[in-house]
Formats: sequence, C-alpha cells, structure tokens
Amino acid sequence: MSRRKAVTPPADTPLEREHGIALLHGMLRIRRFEEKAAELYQAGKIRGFLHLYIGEEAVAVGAMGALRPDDAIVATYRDHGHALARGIPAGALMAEMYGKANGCSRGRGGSMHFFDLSRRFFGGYAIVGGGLPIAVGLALADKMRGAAPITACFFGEGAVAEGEFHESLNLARLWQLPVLFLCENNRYAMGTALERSESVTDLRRKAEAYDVAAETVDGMDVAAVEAATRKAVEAVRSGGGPRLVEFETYRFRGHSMADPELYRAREEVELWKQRDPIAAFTGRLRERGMLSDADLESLEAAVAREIDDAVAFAEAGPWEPVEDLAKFVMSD
Amino acid sequence: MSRRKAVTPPADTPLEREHGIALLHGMLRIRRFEEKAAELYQAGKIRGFLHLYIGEEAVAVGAMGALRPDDAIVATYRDHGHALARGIPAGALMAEMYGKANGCSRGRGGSMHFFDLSRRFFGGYAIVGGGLPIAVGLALADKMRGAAPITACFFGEGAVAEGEFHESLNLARLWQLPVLFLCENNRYAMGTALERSESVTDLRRKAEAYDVAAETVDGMDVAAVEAATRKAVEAVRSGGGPRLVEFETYRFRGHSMADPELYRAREEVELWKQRDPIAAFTGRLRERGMLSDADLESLEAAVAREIDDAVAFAEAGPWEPVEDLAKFVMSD
Amino acid sequence: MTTMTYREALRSALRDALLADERVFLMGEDVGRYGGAFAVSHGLIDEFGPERVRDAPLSESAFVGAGIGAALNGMRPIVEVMTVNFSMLAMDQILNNAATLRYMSGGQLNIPLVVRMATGGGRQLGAQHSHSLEGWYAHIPGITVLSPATVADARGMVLAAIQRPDPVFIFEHATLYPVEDDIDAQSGAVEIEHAAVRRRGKDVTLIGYGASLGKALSASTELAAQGIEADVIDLRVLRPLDMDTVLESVAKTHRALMVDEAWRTGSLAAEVSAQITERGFDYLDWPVARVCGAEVPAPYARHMEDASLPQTPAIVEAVQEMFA
Amino acid sequence: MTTMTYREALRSALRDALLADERVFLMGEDVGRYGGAFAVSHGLIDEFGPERVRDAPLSESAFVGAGIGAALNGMRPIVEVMTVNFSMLAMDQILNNAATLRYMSGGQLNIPLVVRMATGGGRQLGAQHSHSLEGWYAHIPGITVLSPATVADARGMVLAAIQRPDPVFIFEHATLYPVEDDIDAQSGAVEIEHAAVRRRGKDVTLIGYGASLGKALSASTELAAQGIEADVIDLRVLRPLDMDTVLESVAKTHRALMVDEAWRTGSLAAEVSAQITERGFDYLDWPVARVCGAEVPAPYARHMEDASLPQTPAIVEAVQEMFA
Ligand SMILES: Cc1ncc(C[n+]2csc(CCOP(=O)(O)OP(=O)(O)O)c2C)c(N)n1
Ligand SMILES: Cc1ncc(C[n+]2csc(CCOP(=O)(O)OP(=O)(O)O)c2C)c(N)n1
Ligand SMILES: [Mg+2]
Ligand SMILES: [Mg+2]
Repeated sequence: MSRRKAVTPPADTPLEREHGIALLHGMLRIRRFEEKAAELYQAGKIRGFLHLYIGEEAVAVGAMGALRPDDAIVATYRDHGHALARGIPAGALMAEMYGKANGCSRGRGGSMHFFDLSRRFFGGYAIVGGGLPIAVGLALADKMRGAAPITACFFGEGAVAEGEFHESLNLARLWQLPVLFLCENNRYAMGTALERSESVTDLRRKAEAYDVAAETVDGMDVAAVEAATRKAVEAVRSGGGPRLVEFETYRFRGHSMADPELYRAREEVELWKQRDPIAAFTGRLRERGMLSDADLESLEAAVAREIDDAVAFAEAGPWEPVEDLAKFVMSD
Repeated sequence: MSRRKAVTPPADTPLEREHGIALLHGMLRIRRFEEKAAELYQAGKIRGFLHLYIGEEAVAVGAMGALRPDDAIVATYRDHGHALARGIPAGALMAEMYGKANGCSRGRGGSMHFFDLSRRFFGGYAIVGGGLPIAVGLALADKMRGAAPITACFFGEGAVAEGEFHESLNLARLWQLPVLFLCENNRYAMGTALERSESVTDLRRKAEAYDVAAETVDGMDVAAVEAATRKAVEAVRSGGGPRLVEFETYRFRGHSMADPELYRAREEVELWKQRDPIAAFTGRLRERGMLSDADLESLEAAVAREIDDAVAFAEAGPWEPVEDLAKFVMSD
Repeated sequence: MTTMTYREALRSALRDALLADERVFLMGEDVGRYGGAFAVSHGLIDEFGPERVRDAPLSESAFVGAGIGAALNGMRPIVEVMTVNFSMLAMDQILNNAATLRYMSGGQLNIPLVVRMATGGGRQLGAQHSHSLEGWYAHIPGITVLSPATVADARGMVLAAIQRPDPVFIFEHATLYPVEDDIDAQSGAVEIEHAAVRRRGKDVTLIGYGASLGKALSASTELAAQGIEADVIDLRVLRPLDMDTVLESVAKTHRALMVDEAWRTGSLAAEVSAQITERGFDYLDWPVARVCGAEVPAPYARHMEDASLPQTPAIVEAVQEMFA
Repeated sequence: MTTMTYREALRSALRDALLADERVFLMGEDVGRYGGAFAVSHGLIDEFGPERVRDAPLSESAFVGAGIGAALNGMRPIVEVMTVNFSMLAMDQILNNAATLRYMSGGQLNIPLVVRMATGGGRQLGAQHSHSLEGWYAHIPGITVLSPATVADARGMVLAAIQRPDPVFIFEHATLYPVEDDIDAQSGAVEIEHAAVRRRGKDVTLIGYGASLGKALSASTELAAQGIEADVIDLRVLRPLDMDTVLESVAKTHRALMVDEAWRTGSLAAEVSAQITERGFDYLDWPVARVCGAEVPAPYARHMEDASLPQTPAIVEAVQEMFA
C-alpha cells in the first residue's frame, strides 16, 4: 500500500446502534447489488460499461447520510453506490441496467447515467470532470434564489487534472456558491496512479489555490466519512461557500469489467481489501456489542430480498417501444 | 491604484551603461512602434484587432533579454512587444499588420499572429490560454532530446482562469519540463478585474498547487524584470523544471482599439501612468549619469528612423497574390 | 415603429426578458462592466446589478456548464460565449450535457437555457477569430439553433428562445450588429419554426442565413436587372431545418443555390443541398449549387479574406451558369 | 501473410514507427501501464519505456496541445485521445492551433502530428460515449482525416500518417478492433489519397467508411441475391474526399447511397450527396440516398440503439426503392 497522508482523525461521534446498523445496511446493499450486477453482466443481461464501486461503499453511504432530501446530487459514471445511498429504488436501477422502460432513466441512460429528479439526483456524468460545472450551476441557482439546498458533487481524483476542475472550483469560490466537492480518491484513474497524474498529490493543496477549505478523510471508515461530510455540509449550508472533502479509498475491482489490471500489484489490492469498509464497520459494531450474528443475518437476508426483487422488477419490466426512440430528445 | 502585493525586491544588479541604454532603447522601440500602429489603425492601414502593449514594455524587454536565441517563445495576441524585443525586424511586423506579403506571416496572421521560426518565435496565440499547451509541447520535445533550450510562454492574468492553465502547469511540473511561464498581470482581462476573475488573486498560490516555484516582480521596472527572469531561466535551464514569474504591470490603453474603458477609473490609469516604465527607467539612467539629453535624443531619432523605415517597408510591400489563397494550408 | 440597430434590438430583448422574469439572468465574459464585447449588454448591469448581469472569468467550459446547471435548477440563464471561436472550449458541456441530459434522464430533466454568440468572418480577425461553425451546432440533436438575419429577428428570437424549455443557441453574425432597421419596439417573440421568404421570384431559389442572406439579396437585385427573378429564403432556424419552405420554392423555380460562409466541405449548405435533392429531385432542372467559404483558415489580409468568403459576384455568376 | 486483428495491426504499426524513428513517441491517457483503453498499445511501454509510451493525466486539451508543440519542435508525436467523445475537450487546440499554425505563419511552421481515436456507437455506451464526429473533423482545412475500415488500412494508415508533415487524424471504429484478417506483417505505408472500391457491381454505388463499410458490404451481398449488383466504396480518406472514385462509379451505376452512422443532418453523407449531385447530376437516375444515424442522443438499451444506427435491412430497403 502506498504511504498514507495525514488524514483528519475521525470525529469521535457517539455511534447510535440504529444508525450504525443503517450505515452497515447501506453499504451491504451496494455491495450485494453490485455483485449481482457483475454476475448479470457476465450473463449478458447488462451491457455497455459497468464500473463497480465495490470497496468504496463507505464514501457514498457516509456522505449521502449527511445530506438533505432537497440537496442536489451530481455523480459520475461509477454511480450505483450514490444512487442506492440516495434512496433510488434498487429495482429502478437494475431495470435501467437491463435497458428497460421501468428503469430510472427509461433505459436510455444505462449504468453510467442514473437519474432521479424526484430525489434531486441530477445524474451520473461519464465525461470525466463534466459534472463539476453542472454542480456549480445547480448551486448558483440556489444561491440566486436564496434557497437553502446545497449541491454535492462527487468525482474521482483523476478528474482533478481536468481543466474543468480548476474552472469550477474557482467559479464556486469566486461566487461563494453552496457546492460541496466530494473527491473520491481511489488512487487510480483507469490505470493511471495519482502520482502519474498530479505533480502535487495532496489534493488539499489544490483546493487551497482557490481558497476552498478542504480536508482529507479515511474513506474506508463510514462513520468518519459521515462526520466529516456533515461538518462540511454545515459550513456550506451556512453560507461559507464551497468546500472540498477528499476521501481516501480504493476500488477492489477493475476500472470497468474490461480492465486487465496490469497497472497495480495484486498485493496492493489485497492490502487494501484488509481495510474493507464493510468488514471494518461490521467489526466495529460487533466490538461495541451493537451487532449480533442474527442481526447480520437478517440484514443480509433483507438485502438479498431487495436484490432479488430488483432483479425481478427488471426482468418483468417492459422494453421501451422502439417508436419512442426520439421521445425526450426535446420537450414536447 | 489597488493595493500592491509584496513583490520580490529587485536584485540590485549593477547596471552597465550600455546595457541600460539597450533596455531603454528596446522599450522606446515598442512604444513608438505602437503609437505609429495606433495612428495607422485610425487611418485604416491596419485592420482587424489591434491590442497595444503600451505601459507593459518593461516586461517583454526585460524578459526577452534573459533568454537565448535558441530558446522558444510563445506569445499572445498582444504580441508586438514580444516580437520586437525578440528581434523580429519592425518592418516585417508593420508589413504583417498591413497584410502584405513581406510581413512576418505573409499577411496571413495580422497583428495577433506574428511568427518568426528563424528566431524561434512560435507565434501570437489569440485564444486565451491556447498557447500554454503548445509551450509545454515545445519544452517536451527539448527535454526528450536532452536539448538545452527552454521555452518561454507569455500570457495574461486572465488566462489563469482557463482550464488550460491548470492542465499545462500540472503537465509541465509532472514531467519536469523546461518551460518558463511568464504571466503579465495587467490587472484586467478585457474589462474584468483580477478580483472578479480569481477567488485567489495572489497567483503564486496558484503555482504552488502544482509545486511550481513562482515569484512576483514589479513589471514596470525593466531591470527587475530582467534580473528575475534571468534567475528563473537559469533554474529552468539547469533542469529544475518549470517556473512561473508574475509581472505586475498595466496597460495604459484600452484592451483593443474598440474598448470604451467603462470598467476602470481614469484616475487609476493616471496613477499607473506615473509609473511609466520608460519614464521611470529614463529617470534612473539620468540619475546615475548614464543618459544625457543628447543620448536620449539620438535614441529617439534612431527609433523614429526605424519606425519610418518599417512603415516604408510595409507600404512598399507587395500583396500576396490572391491565387495563393490556399497556399500553406498544408505542406506541398 | 422605431429605428434600431441589430445590437439594440438584442439589447432590448435581453432587457425585456430580465424585466419579465426574475429567473432570467445574463452570464458571460465581460457582459457586465465592459458592456459586452459587442456592446450588446451595454448598460444592463446598471439596471439589473451584477448578480443578474454576471461577469464570468475566462472559463468557457465552467460558465456554460453552470448555465446548464442553473437551468436544470429552475433558472432561465442567458449565457453569452462572446464568439463561436471560444465555444470550442465549452463544446463538451454543450454536446455531452446540454444536448443529452433530457434524453438520458428519460425526460425527467429539462434545460431552459439560451446561449448567444457572435459568429462569422469578414472583419480581418484571422484564423482563430473568424469561424462559422453554426453548421456544427445544427448537427446536434437536442438543441435548437437560430440565426437572426434581421433586426426584427434579433429581438424576436431572443424573446422566443427564452420561452423554450430546451437549450437554444443563437448565432449573431458579427457584421450585423450595426445594421439598422425599423422595428416595433414592443414586438414580442417571433415564431422560430420556419424559414422566411425575403424576396419573391420565380426563376431560382437563393438560400442564405445570417450575413449570407444580405449577399443573397444583393445578388438577387443584380440578377433581377438581368431578368432573373429569385426567391430569396432566409433559413432563420438552422436546427431543425424548415425544408418545406425551401422545397415549396424549388418546386416553383427548379433551381437552387445556397450561400454559406462556412468551409464548403461539411457545411450546412451540403445538408440543404442533399435534402433538396432527396425530396425535390424531380423539380430540379439543375444541380443545387453552393457558394461557400474557401477551405482555408481565415487569412488576415483584406484581399485574401474577401477572396475566402462568398461574395455577391460569385453568387450572380453561379446563377448565370444555371441559365447559360 | 499472417492473420491479425485490427487492434494488432495498429499495434504493429505503432511499434514499427517507434522502432524506425527516434522522434516518434506515443502519448495519451492510459497508453502505457494500462496498455491502452482498447489494448492497442498493450506491451509497448515494456519495449520502449515510459518516456516514449507516455501516460498522460486526464487533460485532453493540454496533451493534445503538447503534441502540437512537440511536433512543432522536431518530434513526431502520436497522440491517442482514447475516444472522439473526449476530443471535444481538445477541440480548441485542434481547430485553432493544429489546423491553423502552418497557414497563419505563412508556411513557416509545420506540425507532423498523428492523433488517433476510437469512434462510433453500437456498444451500448449511451449518449456521452457513442459519438460519430469524424464528419466534424472532415470540415476542417489544414488536417487530413483517415478512417481505416480494414486490417490492412489500420496498419498502413498509421505508417502513412507518421510520414506526413501535417496533422493527421485517424478514426478507429471501436467495433473493428477485434476484427481479423490476413495481412503481410511487413507491409508498409498505404497510399492515403484515394477511396477504394471494395466490391464491384454495375447497378448501384454504396458508399461507406469505417464500420459502415461492413454494413454496406453485407447489404450488397443481400442485394446480389436479389439481382442487384453494387459497387461498394470505402471512402478511407474523409478529408480530403476522393470524389473522383465515387463519381466514376456513379457514372456507371446512376444510383448512389451513402451509409453513415452519424446523425443525418450535417453528416459527411450530406457532403458526399451534395458533391455527387453537383458533379454527377446527369448521371443520376435517382436522388442520392443516405442511410444515417437517427437524430437522437445514443440510447443505452440495445433495441433502441440498434434502431438508432444504420442497419443492413434499411440499406437494402433504400436500394430496393430505387428500383421499384
Ligand atoms: C474526459 C474523459 N477522458 C477520458 C475518459 C475515459 N475514462 C473514463 S473513467 C476514467 C478514469 C477516471 O478516474 P477517476 O476520476 O479517478 O474516477 P474513478 O474511475 O477512479 O472512480 C477515464 C480515463 C472519460 N470518460 N472522460
Ligand atoms: C478563450 C477566449 N475567450 C475569450 C476571448 C476574448 N478575449 C480576448 S483577450 C481577452 C482578455 C484576456 O485577458 P488577459 O489574459 O489578462 O490578457 P491581456 O489582454 O490583459 O493582455 C478576452 C476575454 C479569447 N480571445 N479567448
Ligand atoms: Mg480514481
Ligand atoms: Mg490582463
């Protein structure tokens, strides 16, 4: 494992049992959902690109828990975790990956482009960096209206090299917009390690160049993620302008289903797997006596049912009629 | 005048008389050349956009003096000063602005697009920020060949907001390329003051985000410009990777000939004019007893002759035959 | 009726849009304190303040993207990209976000965004500042592309665009800003679905838009003197194209020519030509002709640039050939 | 002769180019350690090292611009932009620098740059990852645009491009990478000036390029079974277009149809259609037809995407109509 930076130590918020279980449940849902998705991809039920979030679940679950329903969300092509954590029904997501009309984007988006306006989930963006200006604009609208919601924008550390990162952070700070930039630093952009994509790998120094307050958090610790995000959300919501939180995390799978993973050592992956956010948090809840074997079993069972239902929903879903090919290109 | 930042105090290099006069001469050439160009623009001899450098002469003259003939230069649309200081004959530049075939770009470029490959002047770039990636590439070639030349890239402070600034500085530092970024901070991008275009107006903090060493220099002091640039050039040439130097300067004229100058107070302009780099340096040379009235007169006379000759060269130049319209679109 | 320039007509429409709807705001480089690179928004910052007439840094991708985001979130942004030349820096946001989000979201999102920019050559600005790329925009499903050629359309198209639920791109030919004409200062939105017949004739159909309309019109005057009467069509809407109006004319004239400043290969004129042939093959007595920009980066020198752009004599000549 | 995939053919050409000339280097996202997003450069970093097979950060504008700069300064960069979808982020560098610098400098500069990218749809990648924008590139004076449709061209075009003094853009349809064919492994550069007739017939001219060539060929097989013999032309070079080869065929067949995956309006097919009509009006018994992509952002669902792309049955049908 590469050397770790000093991260902000997790605020030691007392963990309520119920809440702890909810966090674990959230992570488990993502894990099992994606394991199933990978299986269905192999089976040819899901096509196109499939980018798994496995290993990074603590980030989406912890961060989303700190946001309100009226906040806006912008995600990337690796958006299953964000969508599930935001509360989009697993069935609508699975159906989307099947390309069905009951999918959350009516089969037009696929895995990379989940949308749910009712949950202010403004979508998965598949051009790296392309979601940042959108988030700035969402926040600008709220600011101009004097509205309370903030916009949370997820992106990978690879996006930091793009010009749009630079332009967006500057604009957000210049105009003091309520945007929360959430950088998922999983150390690789496809096969390019952060060290080969940034001359300065401490991303907080990037944020400083725009006078955007930033902190780095252990992205494998769901409670730490939630605490840090909550603090940042409060600062943003109270008019303090944009903030950036960097989550140190790792994807356990390849970049997409096609990745031969030539660029990293198996040992590195194994080391990170020892920090599996789900295993770690399970252990912590157990230690504190908040989680019994029975609890875990019933969680897993609930999740399994949810996934089964999602697959059934997707399987049963209708195909969008081909005559509707041009529907939604423009408003009627 | 807006508050000034702490700038690196000018290294007190002893100023040789001959060299001092050469610097003054260089600045005077630009000033008089541009005054004539403005006149010719009003007369309809020069068309298109004309961006005057008047007030900023110390930057081009001081910086160019620190570079070698085999170094590569990348400039902007405001490129008269750079081209003259680099030694492109005034006649070739004037003829270019006339659109004549004896112009430095055969009349195809105009004021914004001076080129002279023999002097490794790789041109004026009119898309703001567009020259930076080119400079990175020029330097990459030198580095890959193990060649000694460096690339000097001029750009305005307005360009700092563009994504290409971010991408280019990162790439240059990541690959340790011999590029010298020379930022002409004249406080405005058209009518947009730096304060309205950057959340952080100390541009050194920008450079820090890429681990690029930077300093800020009084751009109205030609000797200070030269000394600072020389130091930076040495660091870059000796393999230290890219550097950035910011010159605090001011344009005395509008952005282009069409600018109504609604965005700044006349008093601000007047205050800056009191720091006219030519007047200031003339005074300094006089104080030190290095410049007599007669010296100045003969300098002015030489410059006037040069400008007259340049105009005559342009007037006498042939038009490129219209049949050659498509010549140079591609190599033959 | 009052006399107004194209520039003033645009400004009056922007002002009316700002007055009528709180959600409307302007955003772009130098739209505020500078007054607009072409003085279109001159004075509006004084009336509406810097929040609603919002100067943006040199960050085309971010502020166009921010316009999309603000439109997604209930505002009605009018973004100025200054010129089409700089819009390449925002092309990703336009092509991949503005044009796709409604579709990709299965109809959940919509983007009531207006983007204005100057376009075209003819001002000796050289290769980086003289592009005519509205034809590229006309290729993109999911957006509407307008090209006002008259003072009335300058005003009316902005007012129409701001009412649309989907992105509208308005291309203003930079040589038109000072053009004057009479206009009803209170006039509202114009329809933005049809091409307009700007002159009626029976012998040949001349098609143009933006500044090329003027060249087609002046050619038609010369042709009339030679006994050739032209229908002159102003496309107005570059996407979706109103080919019905064009074909109706060609059914009558049996000959068509399109004037387009853009480089010939892959120009919008190619599309118009292809569609006329596809739908009106039997009408045609002569192949559809195109008078387009020469395939060179725009040269600075006046005589060279003139030679690189479609000019009236070339249009007249091409029509004469049809009758030779 | 050996059997090779299109991917391997590209790789072998890149390798030969690297071996032959020290000035050649590869640059782009994930060309090195990852082995290329499409595995085209797989293994080359091991042979040539990370300096000459250079992984770039996600900074399309900067590394394409750096390619231009390096080419200006004596190198022979081969830049990979991964896919055309991301090339929008570099469009300013391409349009305003790569395509103009030679001209603007009055012939002083030249840019021996090769830019490769994958293009096209058909893999269920949705609206942001399925563009066919090579037609836009074909609009730009100052660059050459190639589209290898065969294994031999995949290799030979790279080798030809690297010898050119001016920028060459190579569009590789992403569905072609796994296609296999026989090829002389030592074969050199191919000519890059002409279209190629891939099948000879007398009744109709089918025109395609890249992946649409395959669709035209399979249509021609079906048509042959119905007694209609098609000339099938592979454009190969999208700029400058070799219309002579096309017109020679149309002079014989009197009917033409172009297949183009791009959105119909403003497609390269429009240009080809317009030029056939302009130059071959009297040959034509039927208006030039186009079978193009539907004017929608690419949908994800298989059946929807299939419906949005030109397919063999639609080509066959359009040709049948010409003989009805
Ligand atoms: C502009 C752009 N360039 C290239 C790609 C291809 N691509 C897709 S994801 C990716 C890596 C992104 O890495 P990062 O931002 O760290 O996110 P992660 O995949 O690690 O979550 C690349 C290069 C793209 N989608 N967009
Ligand atoms: C990408 C782009 N956007 C907008 C413009 C129009 N424009 C030309 S110069 C300029 C201001 C640039 O300011 P700065 O970089 O500070 O340079 P200065 O003119 O002050 O020397 C603008 C907005 C342009 N040429 N390119
Ligand atoms: Mg990553
Ligand atoms: Mg400036």
